[in-house]
Amino acid sequence: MLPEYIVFGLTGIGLFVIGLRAALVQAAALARILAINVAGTGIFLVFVTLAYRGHDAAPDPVPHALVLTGIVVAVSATALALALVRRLPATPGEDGDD
Amino acid sequence: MLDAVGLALIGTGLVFFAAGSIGLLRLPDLHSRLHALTKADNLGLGLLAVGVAFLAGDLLIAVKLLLLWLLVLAASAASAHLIARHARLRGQGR
Amino acid sequence: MTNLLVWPVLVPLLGGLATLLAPRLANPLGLACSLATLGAAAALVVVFADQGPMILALGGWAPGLGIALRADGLSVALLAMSSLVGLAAGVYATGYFADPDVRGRFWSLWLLLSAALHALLLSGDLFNLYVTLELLALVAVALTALGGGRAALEAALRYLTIGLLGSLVFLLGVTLLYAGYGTLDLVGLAGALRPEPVAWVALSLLTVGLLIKSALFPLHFWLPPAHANAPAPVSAVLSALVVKAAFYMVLRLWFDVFDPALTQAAANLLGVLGGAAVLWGSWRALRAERLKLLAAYSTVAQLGYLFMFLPLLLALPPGPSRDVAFGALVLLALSHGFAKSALFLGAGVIQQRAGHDRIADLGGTARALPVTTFVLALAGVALIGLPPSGTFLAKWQLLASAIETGQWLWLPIVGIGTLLAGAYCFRVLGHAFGPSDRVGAALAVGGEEIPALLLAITATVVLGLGAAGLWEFLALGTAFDGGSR
Amino acid sequence: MIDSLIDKDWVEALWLILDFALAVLLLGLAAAAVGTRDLRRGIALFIAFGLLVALVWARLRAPDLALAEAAIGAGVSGALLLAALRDVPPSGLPSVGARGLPLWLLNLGSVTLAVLLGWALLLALAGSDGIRLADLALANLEHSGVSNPVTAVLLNYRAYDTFLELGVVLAAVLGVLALGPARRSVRPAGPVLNSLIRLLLPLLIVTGGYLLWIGATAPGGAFQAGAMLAAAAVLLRLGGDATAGLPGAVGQRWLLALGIAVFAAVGLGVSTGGGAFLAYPHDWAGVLILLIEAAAMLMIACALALAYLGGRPAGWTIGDREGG
Repeated sequence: MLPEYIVFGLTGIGLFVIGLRAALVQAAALARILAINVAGTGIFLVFVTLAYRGHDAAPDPVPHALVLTGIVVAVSATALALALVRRLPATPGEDGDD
Repeated sequence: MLDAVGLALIGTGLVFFAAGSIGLLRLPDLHSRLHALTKADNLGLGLLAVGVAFLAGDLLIAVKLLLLWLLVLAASAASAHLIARHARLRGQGR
Repeated sequence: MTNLLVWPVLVPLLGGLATLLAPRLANPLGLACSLATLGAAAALVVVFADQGPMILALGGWAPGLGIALRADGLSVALLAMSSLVGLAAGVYATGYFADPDVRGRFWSLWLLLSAALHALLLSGDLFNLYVTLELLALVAVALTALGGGRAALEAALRYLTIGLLGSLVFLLGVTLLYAGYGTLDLVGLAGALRPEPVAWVALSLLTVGLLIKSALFPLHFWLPPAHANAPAPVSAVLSALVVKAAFYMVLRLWFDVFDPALTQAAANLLGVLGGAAVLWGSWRALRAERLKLLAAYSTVAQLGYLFMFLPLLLALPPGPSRDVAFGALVLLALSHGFAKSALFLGAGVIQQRAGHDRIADLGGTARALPVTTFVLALAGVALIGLPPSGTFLAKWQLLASAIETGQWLWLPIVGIGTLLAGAYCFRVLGHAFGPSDRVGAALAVGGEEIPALLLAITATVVLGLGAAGLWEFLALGTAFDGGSR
Repeated sequence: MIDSLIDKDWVEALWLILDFALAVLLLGLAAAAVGTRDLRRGIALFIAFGLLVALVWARLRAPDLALAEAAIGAGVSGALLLAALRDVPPSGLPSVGARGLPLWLLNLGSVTLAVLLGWALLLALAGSDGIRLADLALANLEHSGVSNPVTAVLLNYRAYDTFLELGVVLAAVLGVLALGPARRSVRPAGPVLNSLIRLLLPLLIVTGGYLLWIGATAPGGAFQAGAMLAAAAVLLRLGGDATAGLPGAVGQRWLLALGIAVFAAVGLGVSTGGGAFLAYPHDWAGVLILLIEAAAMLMIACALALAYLGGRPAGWTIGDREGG
């Protein structure tokens, strides 16, 4: 019998799929970046659900640390992507070959 | 006994939060929305903080909660002001 | 002595910091650090040849709780290639960027890229692999964008978003494995893995994530614009090393971790996609109008060959015949790495001298830039797979294994792919040897042509003639078997 | 304490209701945030989503993550997103090009994928013994030099991950800086914002220092602390300081290099006696971890502030006069 808090794990899967689908559908780069962040959060939620071991047991610290790393990696990637998005409209195109 | 008082305060605070949220959704223009949101939420949060302080039954925690409430008050007042100012400069009173 | 394993990561990483702090000295500092990285890699090769596989338990914690670095023949061979190509392209880059500012930025990122590649090749931990994968992706994107210009920025943004999706899919696979088997150490995982749905779903996620990163057809669409619009030395390393890093991970995970859960059908699927990549990539390379775009599509095709090895390796019984095929696969990866970086550097020389890289307007190049034209020809020899290149031996072994296992489908694909490769290489050379009214004869050898020449010679002659040594090198054992804890 | 008032079964039921409400809210907010065509609304919803996620982390007994999510996931990401939206007119948003898949196929695929992944997750949990690394990590805590288990994993057991993660941060910020100069124009803030900034700035800095210090024993650490300092920088930028309170370009270069340099120096220093890279001697582990975290905090704060500026501040170009 699986514990009830597994609902968070399944929610994580749901978030991942919602984000993935939106990343494929959305055309605007900024919307895609949002979607990718949502998908990533879904994975983190699965990880943290794995770490949870009930109200009175100490949780598994390893997934917590992995997710913390994941959050920092995600914000770094987001920062680079957003900088590209901010820079693109002001960048002139080339002489038009290819 | 203290617990019951605490729970009652939290319940009252939640009513204010609900009122603020309904106001945000239903009121017609930006200024009245801001008004509903900040006023009701600040009061709601205050009641909530007092309620939690009763439940915790610890003076140190109560002081921390008070400080938190004051911080949120300052931040929400300032951001409400900024939003309203921005709206007025842009000329939209929607 | 085991701390030797961190040096190929630490040296370029600290070098990147040094160039960040002293941007005026970027060129000498960068070259010194590339050289030192090569030294670290060479030390690793020597020690590996002497003592066999190496393991370093970082922080002194047993693998599982801690992270282990592991080196076997495959990772050491790729590491050696990476540091050689990195040094050659770095030497070329010293003259490529005229603006000292851009040069400083380039070198910091360049050395970080080297550190990321080496960290990936040496990592023995699944989550750590994810971190290295992201590090590699972000550095590669930043380097792509260094080209300036709208096309480069757009390609970089697409590269980044696609790459992020790939690494997220990979990370979900990691999550499932931790849920099911409770460890992230590759060796521990290999010991715990059972052939069951959890393992299959996780393997599918990991593989799909990596296929996006290694640009296997039909997930290759982001590669040509990124590789064609990046600065030439960057393109060289993206094509030669970065996509191959993702392929290395496929290889590592499939054969060292998931071996009990593999199915021939899955391998066949990847093989078929590889075959399609060979045909489609070669065809698009033949139709490309720009030399760098041709090189980029050629990378799509060449990666296809690597994936065609997977069904063969799985069908061959473990033992000498599988080892021979595996060696051929590594030889192909190395040869392509050297040849493709040579081709991109050659294209860079042409682009800088002529101001463009349009294939139809290459006339007169053979007179003006004889050495670079020779580089294009040599790289072509290795890309087509003519003797004495390493590619020739590798393709020969591919065919032999296909016949041995009765997988006849690969024979015509290799044949057609080779013909198409011949066509696109000779098309370039045909234009290069063509007449021109514009180019004056300048028969001097430019210093910037030398790195490409050395890379091309390595691909065509050194690897071909030294191939036997590679097989012996790979046979020295693996640090990824269950017994080495 | 509440348990004294309410029946045990009721408490269980309340938890369950709360959990389901959180799950539904999460999914709804996520769908709304990524589904809207109005990006401003999408970003606002995304920030709300981030705060809700922080609440879920708290519910799942991951307070370190709750802090990090609120500060970084919702806070810094939200600030970056809003800055991007401000710089880019919605019509000029670059589009990466959508695939031409029919929508019904995509929806069918999404549902199938969700079912497949959910099934695999349930199988994985049902089939595993549930032991994983928790017991091992907690059992070795006394040898790690810190008593917060998450910090022990981050800076001792798996310190190499964190080391490379600082590399990721560096790579991202170098990429941002390579793209071009930062926007110089700043709008002066009004009196209300200025007084709020004057109030919050010292608070943020003190909180950052506190989070860094407390990370050894309680939730907190370099990343949360760095995000606090970065928030202070963002506030300063909003208040009209073009360089967001950062030191000059040379100082910025040093700050960016600091995190990795100190980490590597400690890792190598402890290995000189024949130990492995990053194997801290037991008596020194706590101090060394704090040292690494302090350097990492400064680096992360500087990197996030530069990312918010979105380009090179004055002085980064060789030959540029510093400052200005």
